Amino acid sequence: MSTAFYWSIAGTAAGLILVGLWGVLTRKHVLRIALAFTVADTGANLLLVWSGYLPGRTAPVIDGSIPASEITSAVVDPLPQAMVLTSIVIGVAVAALFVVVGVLASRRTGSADVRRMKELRW
Amino acid sequence: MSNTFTSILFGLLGGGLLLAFIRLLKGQHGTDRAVALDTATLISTNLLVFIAFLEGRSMLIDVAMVYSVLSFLGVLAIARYLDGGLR
Amino acid sequence: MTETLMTAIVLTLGGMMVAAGIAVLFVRDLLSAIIITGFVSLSASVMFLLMDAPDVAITEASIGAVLATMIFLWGRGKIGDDG
Amino acid sequence: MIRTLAGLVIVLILGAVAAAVIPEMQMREELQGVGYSYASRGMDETGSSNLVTAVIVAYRGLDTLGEVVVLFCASTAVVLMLTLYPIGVKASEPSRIVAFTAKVLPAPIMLFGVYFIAHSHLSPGGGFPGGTVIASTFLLVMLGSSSVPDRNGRLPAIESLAGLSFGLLGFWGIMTAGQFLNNAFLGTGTPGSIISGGLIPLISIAIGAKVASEFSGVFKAFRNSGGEA
Repeated sequence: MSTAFYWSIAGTAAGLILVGLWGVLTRKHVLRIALAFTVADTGANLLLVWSGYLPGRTAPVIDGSIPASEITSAVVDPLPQAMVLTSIVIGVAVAALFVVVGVLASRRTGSADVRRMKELRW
Repeated sequence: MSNTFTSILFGLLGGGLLLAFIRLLKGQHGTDRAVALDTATLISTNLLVFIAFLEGRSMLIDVAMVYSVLSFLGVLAIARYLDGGLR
Repeated sequence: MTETLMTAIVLTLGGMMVAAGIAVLFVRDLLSAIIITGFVSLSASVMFLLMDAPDVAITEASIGAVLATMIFLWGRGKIGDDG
Repeated sequence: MIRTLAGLVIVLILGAVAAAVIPEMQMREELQGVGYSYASRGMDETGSSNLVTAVIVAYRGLDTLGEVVVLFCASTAVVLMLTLYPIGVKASEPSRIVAFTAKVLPAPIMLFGVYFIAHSHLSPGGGFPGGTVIASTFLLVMLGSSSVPDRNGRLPAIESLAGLSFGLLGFWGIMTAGQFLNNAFLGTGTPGSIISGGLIPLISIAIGAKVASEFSGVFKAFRNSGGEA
């Protein structure tokens, strides 16, 4: 039963990554692309946390409810959670940079359409 | 007894969340969607407390507390935006 | 019993998240797209708690509910809906 | 149309790759490798009940320092661009509900943030969530006013002081225990009490101040980017 729980989380994460990638590839409005990027970011974070999840265990915070001798058989992997915690904060900083660059470029070209931002091409 | 209780609780929470989500997708105007988001966050706060209850760890209630306060703040930001400020 | 409930919660939330992710791309109004992105990230917070990651859930809730929404609202106020 | 179809084809190919790769990650039953080592020794070595905070601050403290530098670069770029190319703002007067909320609510929310930072080694939370919660407090204050008081220099001062203290606390470990960001030299205390975990609460305070001041600086730049209308 817990396998269905386990794999449906992975399916959600992969679905979010693919949807966000599709949006980044096909949309035209700068902010719409930034929103799709945020959705893909959320999916990537979900997939990372999922990779450290062990079914039937509890959160890696040790209080009275976990006996000190059985920690290694009671908690999930703390390492992916620590990585994702920093990744989320970086993600929103990158999104802010994305939005500011998009706003400045669209004010220069007079349109929010990315196909008209020829100065940003390389 | 306990099983019936949790099943009914989950049925109510999931049904409410689904209804709010349908309004979030269908809503004609931005205000409809903002109200739907507010409802959905309110129900998800209850869902978080429910999960903490199922796991049996009171520590997880911290998440529900900060979620409720900050979701109100986010809806307030959207409302201030709809009001015409912040341009 | 508990596992059945958890699976049902995850299936509901996951379906809603992917549907909302598609709706972000196709909804006409940009303000609605921003609000729906907020919904995606708040459901992600619930899902992080289901995976026993309370720290990540708190961070995602505070970022997704307030900071990211505010940044995108600012950007929409400067650009507008065209294009 | 061509773009949509081409994007769909690329995404479908990548989806096929994901469907082939992800099931290879088989469900684990036991902790392995680094995760096992952190879980088995983490509480004794660092004195922190929250293993995630122990990994972020103590075991991978150097990575966190680099991550804070990345955050600093991003927020500096935002502030710099908005200063060089001013956009102009016009904020209206807030309604009575928003103005009242912005007077009453900041103190409790700030208390939440301080609680998350101060209890980073005991309960879920830590420097990053606490910092973002405090930054949203500043955002609430900005929402409730039509103009932001412009006290130059205070926010960057807090930001650089926090970054500097992170580095200095790391070097303190080199001086006394011969290891960068060694946190055991202060004594780890009893896990579960508020004074425990050695250096972890101090570094959490530094990270929280850094994150909070950086995001507040970004929002202040959003609000105060000068120029005509």
